[in-house]
Amino acid sequence: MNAMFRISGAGRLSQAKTASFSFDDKSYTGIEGDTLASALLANGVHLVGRSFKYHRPRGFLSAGAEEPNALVQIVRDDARKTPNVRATVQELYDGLTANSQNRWPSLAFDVGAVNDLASPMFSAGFYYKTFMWPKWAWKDLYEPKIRAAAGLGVSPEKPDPDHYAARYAHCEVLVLGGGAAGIAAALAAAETGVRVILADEQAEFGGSLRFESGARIDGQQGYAWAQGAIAKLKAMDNVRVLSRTTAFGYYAQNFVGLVERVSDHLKSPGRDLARERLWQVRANRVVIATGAIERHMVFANNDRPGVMLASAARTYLNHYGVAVGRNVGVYTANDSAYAAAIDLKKAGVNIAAIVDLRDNPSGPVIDEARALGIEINFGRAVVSAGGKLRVSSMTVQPKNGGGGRTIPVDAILMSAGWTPSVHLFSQSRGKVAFNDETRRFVPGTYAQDCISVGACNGTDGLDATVDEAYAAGAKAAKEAGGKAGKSAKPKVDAGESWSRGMLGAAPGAGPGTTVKAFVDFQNDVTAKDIRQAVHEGMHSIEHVKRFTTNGMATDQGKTSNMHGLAIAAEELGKPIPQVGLTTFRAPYTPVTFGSIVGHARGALFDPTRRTATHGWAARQGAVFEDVGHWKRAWYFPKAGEDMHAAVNRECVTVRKVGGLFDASTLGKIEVVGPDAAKFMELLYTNPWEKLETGRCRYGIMLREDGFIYDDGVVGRLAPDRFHVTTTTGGAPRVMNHMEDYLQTEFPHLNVWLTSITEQWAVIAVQGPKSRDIIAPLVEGIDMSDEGMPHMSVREGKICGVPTRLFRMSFTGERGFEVNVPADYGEAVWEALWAEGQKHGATAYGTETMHVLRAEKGYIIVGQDTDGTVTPNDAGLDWAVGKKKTDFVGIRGLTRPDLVAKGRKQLVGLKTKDPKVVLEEGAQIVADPKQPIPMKMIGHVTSSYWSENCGRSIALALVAGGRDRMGQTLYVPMPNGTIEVEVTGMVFVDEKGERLNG
Amino acid sequence: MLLIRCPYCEEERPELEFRNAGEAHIARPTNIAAESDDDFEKFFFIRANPKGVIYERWRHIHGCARFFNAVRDTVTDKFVMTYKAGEPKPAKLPGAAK
Amino acid sequence: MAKAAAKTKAAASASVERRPALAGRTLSAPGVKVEMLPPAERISLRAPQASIAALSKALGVTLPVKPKTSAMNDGRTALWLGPDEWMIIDEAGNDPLADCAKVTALHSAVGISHRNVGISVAGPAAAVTVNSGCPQDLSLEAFPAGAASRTILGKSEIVLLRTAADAFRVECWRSFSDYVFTLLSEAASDAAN
Amino acid sequence: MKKYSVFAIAREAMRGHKGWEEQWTSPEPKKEYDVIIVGAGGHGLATAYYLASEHGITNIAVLEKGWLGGGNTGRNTTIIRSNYLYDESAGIYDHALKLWDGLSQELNYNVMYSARGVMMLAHNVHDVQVFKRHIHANRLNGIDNEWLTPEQAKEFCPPLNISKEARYPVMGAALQRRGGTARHDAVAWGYARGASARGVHIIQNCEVTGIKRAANGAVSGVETTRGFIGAKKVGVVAAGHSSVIMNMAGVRMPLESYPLQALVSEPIKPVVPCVVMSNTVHAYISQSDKGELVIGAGTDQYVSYSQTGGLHILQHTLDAICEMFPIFTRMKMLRSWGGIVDVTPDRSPILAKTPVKGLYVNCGWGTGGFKATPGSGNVFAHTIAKDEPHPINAPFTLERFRTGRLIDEAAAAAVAH
Repeated sequence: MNAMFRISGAGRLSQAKTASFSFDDKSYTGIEGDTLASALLANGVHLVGRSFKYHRPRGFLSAGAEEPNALVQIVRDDARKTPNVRATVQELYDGLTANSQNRWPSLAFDVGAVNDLASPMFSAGFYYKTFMWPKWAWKDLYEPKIRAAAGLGVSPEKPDPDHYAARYAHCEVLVLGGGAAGIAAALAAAETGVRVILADEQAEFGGSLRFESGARIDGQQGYAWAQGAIAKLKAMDNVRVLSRTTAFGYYAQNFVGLVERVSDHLKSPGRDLARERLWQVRANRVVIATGAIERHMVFANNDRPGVMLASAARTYLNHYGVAVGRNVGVYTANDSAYAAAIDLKKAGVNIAAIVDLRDNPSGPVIDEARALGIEINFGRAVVSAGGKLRVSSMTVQPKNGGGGRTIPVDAILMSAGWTPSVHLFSQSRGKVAFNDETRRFVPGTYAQDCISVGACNGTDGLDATVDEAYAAGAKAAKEAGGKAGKSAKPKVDAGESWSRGMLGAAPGAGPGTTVKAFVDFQNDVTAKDIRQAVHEGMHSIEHVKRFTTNGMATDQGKTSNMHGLAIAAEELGKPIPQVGLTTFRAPYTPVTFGSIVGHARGALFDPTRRTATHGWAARQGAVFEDVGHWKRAWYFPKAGEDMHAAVNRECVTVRKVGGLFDASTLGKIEVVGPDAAKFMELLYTNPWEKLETGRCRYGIMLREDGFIYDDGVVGRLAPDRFHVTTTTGGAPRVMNHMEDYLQTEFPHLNVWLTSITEQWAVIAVQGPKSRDIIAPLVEGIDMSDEGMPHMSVREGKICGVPTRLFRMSFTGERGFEVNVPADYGEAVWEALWAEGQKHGATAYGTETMHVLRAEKGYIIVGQDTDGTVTPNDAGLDWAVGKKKTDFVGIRGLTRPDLVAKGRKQLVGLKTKDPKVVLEEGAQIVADPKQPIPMKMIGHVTSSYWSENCGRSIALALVAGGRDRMGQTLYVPMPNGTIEVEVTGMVFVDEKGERLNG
Repeated sequence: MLLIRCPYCEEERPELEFRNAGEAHIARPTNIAAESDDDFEKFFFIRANPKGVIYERWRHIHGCARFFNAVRDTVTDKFVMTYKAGEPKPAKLPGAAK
Repeated sequence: MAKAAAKTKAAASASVERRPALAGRTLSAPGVKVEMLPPAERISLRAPQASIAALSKALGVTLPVKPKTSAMNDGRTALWLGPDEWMIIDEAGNDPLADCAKVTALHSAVGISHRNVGISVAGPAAAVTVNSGCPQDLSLEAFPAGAASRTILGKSEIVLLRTAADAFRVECWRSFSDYVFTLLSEAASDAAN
Repeated sequence: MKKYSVFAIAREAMRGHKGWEEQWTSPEPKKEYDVIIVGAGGHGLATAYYLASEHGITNIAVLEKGWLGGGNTGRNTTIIRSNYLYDESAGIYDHALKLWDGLSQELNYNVMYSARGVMMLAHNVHDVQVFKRHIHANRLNGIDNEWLTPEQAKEFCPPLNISKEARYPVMGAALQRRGGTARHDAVAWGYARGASARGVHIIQNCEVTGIKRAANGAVSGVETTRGFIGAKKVGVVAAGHSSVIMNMAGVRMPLESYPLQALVSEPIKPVVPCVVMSNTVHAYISQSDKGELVIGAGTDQYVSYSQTGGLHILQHTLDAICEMFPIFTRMKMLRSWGGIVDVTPDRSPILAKTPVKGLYVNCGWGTGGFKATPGSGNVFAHTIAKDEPHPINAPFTLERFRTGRLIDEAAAAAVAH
């Protein structure tokens, strides 16, 4: 079916390839290669959206990324709903489903449009001045209403089934923008042999050559030349050509973020294809060739559907073969709209009149328009557009006032001139400069190794653009190390050129008027809103912007910023540069979260680290907990057991028989070299020089400020070799801390550090039967108490593989930690498990480990300490070498507040009712009767039900705690106060006899 | 993402391989235990935090793992130079004469 | 000096089986294949300049001193990781730790055979696959065959060795292997596009 | 000052909104003031406002190198809460929260304080312990903060992913119902209007280039790009640039300044009804009244005054957002920007007298200054007016870095074990 407004013979799409689609549940037919916008226009549909504040009906302003109005929701399926898609960018595919947004019940009849009638109340910043009474009403009444009214599209409701890819790339020359300038620059750079990446946001390269019917290069029509040049570039090994790719962010040192839309234009993308691909490109040189964007005219009701940019109408005609109306008016302040009128006229569309603000312009396009018989009105203005859901007329007056007439039209094409796209240049921290003569901001001072060419540099005319771009491309390549290539500069045979125009409100919408002449369409900002902001003291453009929200919509002010600035400047009576230009921030156009995130979703959000025995534990039904990146077995419930029951059983079994625990996640560092002991002396509070080979010691590491940073058991394997363990979460930062001191403060020491966390799987075997479980599997180690006393380490074999066998205990029982090379970890565990089963041993997880160590008063750094605790606070003064003259933290420890009385000290707590288990984090007071706010003297750091003790136990940090032994303190809880007694920290086997039991 | 020249790897590498380690040329006193409270505060807490040229430490933690020093402009984030740990603070910066 | 501590030579008898992480995992995509490499012997070697000659001799491979390079001889590769740091990978079943144990010159040799795993990424799209998460320039000019570097892949540290124009060996810590392999697999599927 | 009300709007609507007066004046600087405030951000303007409204000091100049409210006030994600652990922190942030409630009426300017609740997610056992510690401490300090199960958390914020299959499943949450957001620009503008109406001079585009001291060492005024301006009391409230300004008086600070980025999405209909924060997954999010998802990122790792940051920081933030809210991958980032935050070693602010007589400093708020704006201005005004701290800000001294009496909220959140 041929759509009504498709002009046969016009455009470049093959009419044979049709695609059906629906908009607001109505079916239409378009052509492959259409955008949703061109397809709707071909069907005569202009009304596509509602504005943000006033819910005014809106159509298409543009044919590109600058579109403020035509935002729709694209629905692929239930989980693939995408809000706020610009219909002017979305490519059509067969079966596309789109819906309009921000309207109820329907686009043509939107109840919210009552806001438009009441719009005098909704002036700029009105919400700052009201909704304050009564006080409660803001939260419960006004804000919910405002929130519901705001917002455009609707968030997806299901997790996104599509995936997103990412890639880093490097090149010598990155060319941003694939119009005539970008292509010329890429050709020049590519010929030198350097790596070139050329990117453009459109599906087809050519930029404005898509609509400039008059351009001819190298003997071909401009667009055809562009396609030939792109084919040539694509064939070169050193060139990568990226279409549908938007450079959205320009970061430090020529690092540019680009998003390639890979499959949004496809009917059935298939599972393998990413939806979008992020390119993070590091370029030696960047050529910015981003062109310019046409501005609209600011006059009353300039937002009516059918009122659009002249270049957009030209694109729809010359590229898509679509006429935007049958009887079209033109309103302009420069030459470029004439070309649109001429093209449309030649295509058989009636041009009702051209209204030109200028008094007496002349030039070939004007002559041509006149020759085609088009009515031209100089020195006149369109002061209002008629119609509501579609423009129906334009009212024309002499620009200085006087009688007007109304001309029926079904579309108005407008052009106030062109704004160079300096966004990426500005993002690169370049400073723009205002050209007083052409009244536009152009690149001024550069901050990075980049160059702007063509329209974005304020260069007018195709010939000058190609010259400049080609030279810039060659220069950039040369600076980046390219060899001189053979020059094949494209020759421009004919081109179009226009410049100038106007900024700010057109006649009829100037100072003193109250008409709705839109500056920012999406956010409903009118010329009078901007003037009001200035009246209210907003003298900086940033204030004006924030107060009116001008330029803050999804189009980011691409068409509105300059008008807004000019109106503010006029009102302030200042030159434009003194009012300032708001800074351009990334992204250039909105980019999906998915494209930024790339692969880092789901399982790839963060690495999940698993130990060698993870599979075994999982098969046993273990429940896991997250500790840093690690998954650790938390407890091993048997059938019918909850966590409490499982932990009780595990705790009792370990003390009665024995248990196996996976301690592989603890950090491990091998410290090797003749100065290893000296280094250990400096990094830990303890003395190390005299520790014998084969013996272990519990070490404490401080930060320079004197607070506990980490702890762990250290074994001396040889005079020059220590096996250091750290906490699980602390492993990376402890390594960094040690390297920092070694490399920068103690570089004279001959010692090296190697992380061996993952070299060794560690199986803790604890309990009275631990030796009996291990011994049968061990070769070459004397396992007797004399041969291998508590806190010793031996090297030998277990199950036929090498082991570093530690005798140590974090349970207070006789205990061992079996280190074996990680790939053997699971098999050795299984062998130990088999032995353990003979005795009735259990596997236990981190929860039981926590309970057993708390029963012995062993601390966990990060739980019982929190970065504000000294060794003395933790009752660990014994581990600080009193004779040492230096270690990290020695000075911090003696600061006034760290030696003051009344510091919080770690103590034990017993609830008066042994069945009550305190909550970790609960606060402690001395006087439970005091009013709130209460004086808190400490908090519970660890608290458990101890099945072994038959009661609850707890550790706590309490002010002056060690002087309060036996005192009764109180833990006020929401449902009553709990009485506790301050005790020592050891609840089981105070004498430590079980270590050899 | 910055591009940082590692003086050990002798080339520029992406910032993701590096970790900043704070102000440079603050040496730990050799007899730190004897420092006054004021001097310890200066050593451990007080920082130049300049708007302009900063002397700072980096570690090429996911590269050669070495700590080194850098001179950078904190307004533009541009590096003036980098040099190995232990080398003295440069008396004159490249381009400073201009 | 610095005696070898962990001798990982296989036991003569009754040794339990070795279960390498992700053993046998492979993924083929157009233009690239990602697969787990068999276990290898590895050490982390640290030494000052003065010890390089003696260690090179003992190891049978000349320790490279130029950044981002490696040297290979007889199934044994020495990767420059830092100015005093090398990783030695032996794929021939010989024990570099034992070789270093004989050297009296100042050094530190620590066994890391089980700490690391090796993943092969090979095919015309190999570099693009690695570049999905590695921010380094992997062109043949910047990163030729034989180049080696510790770097980043997504959120994991890796050591990257280019074994041929279209092949890489990616080394990572054992517990990161699932993450690294999965990321490379996802990237491989996109790399030919 | 003409009162704002719906009636005033109706009146103005009849005459094209031409009768509104300037919200603040733009006077030329005088030669001398009783007090100079350096920095016209929220904290500085609030200080001036309370000096005028509570202490009767109106001969004040607030000097701003750019435009008022253009620093971190206009660049933050507007989260308000007071559920801090330590008494000192809870004291100042809850003082602020009490002032937030009623600030619109006090200023006759709708600052849109919206007590929609701030929910902080716990993802592991350690988080649970830390959050419970906060909840109990808050309760005994009279500050609301309650524990939610994962299901309750989802009920409070329906799009939240509480699947057990998530990389870091939600184990619960701490909710402060009085927490929420406010409209950042309105806070600066409301205080500016209130201060200006009381005679305070707000002087924009006036950069302080030096601090002058008299022979006795006391402050005598400031050099600016618009000439010397005398004052015997100078309060420095120049977040991001505190070190630079204080250096002018010879005072070296325990501060470092880092870039902090934030971003918003395109506007959508209401979907996130509250503020959600996660320290473990590391991101925070709310939705503005305009419909934009407002998302905070972390700081870059190096000192910088560039007001820009790296793309990888935004990547990590959005990773985290999409982990918590997998439905948001198709949402689009509309705008991203950077601010400069000055950070103290213990992550708590400094609001204090300084070793220089007549010089006062309010700085070091790090990433969390916005929420404290009214409280900070209120007690800082007291400190300047009385030349001694208010009991609420008395602990936030400069000396604490010498004595070791830190207020280390970050350390209290501790580290994984």
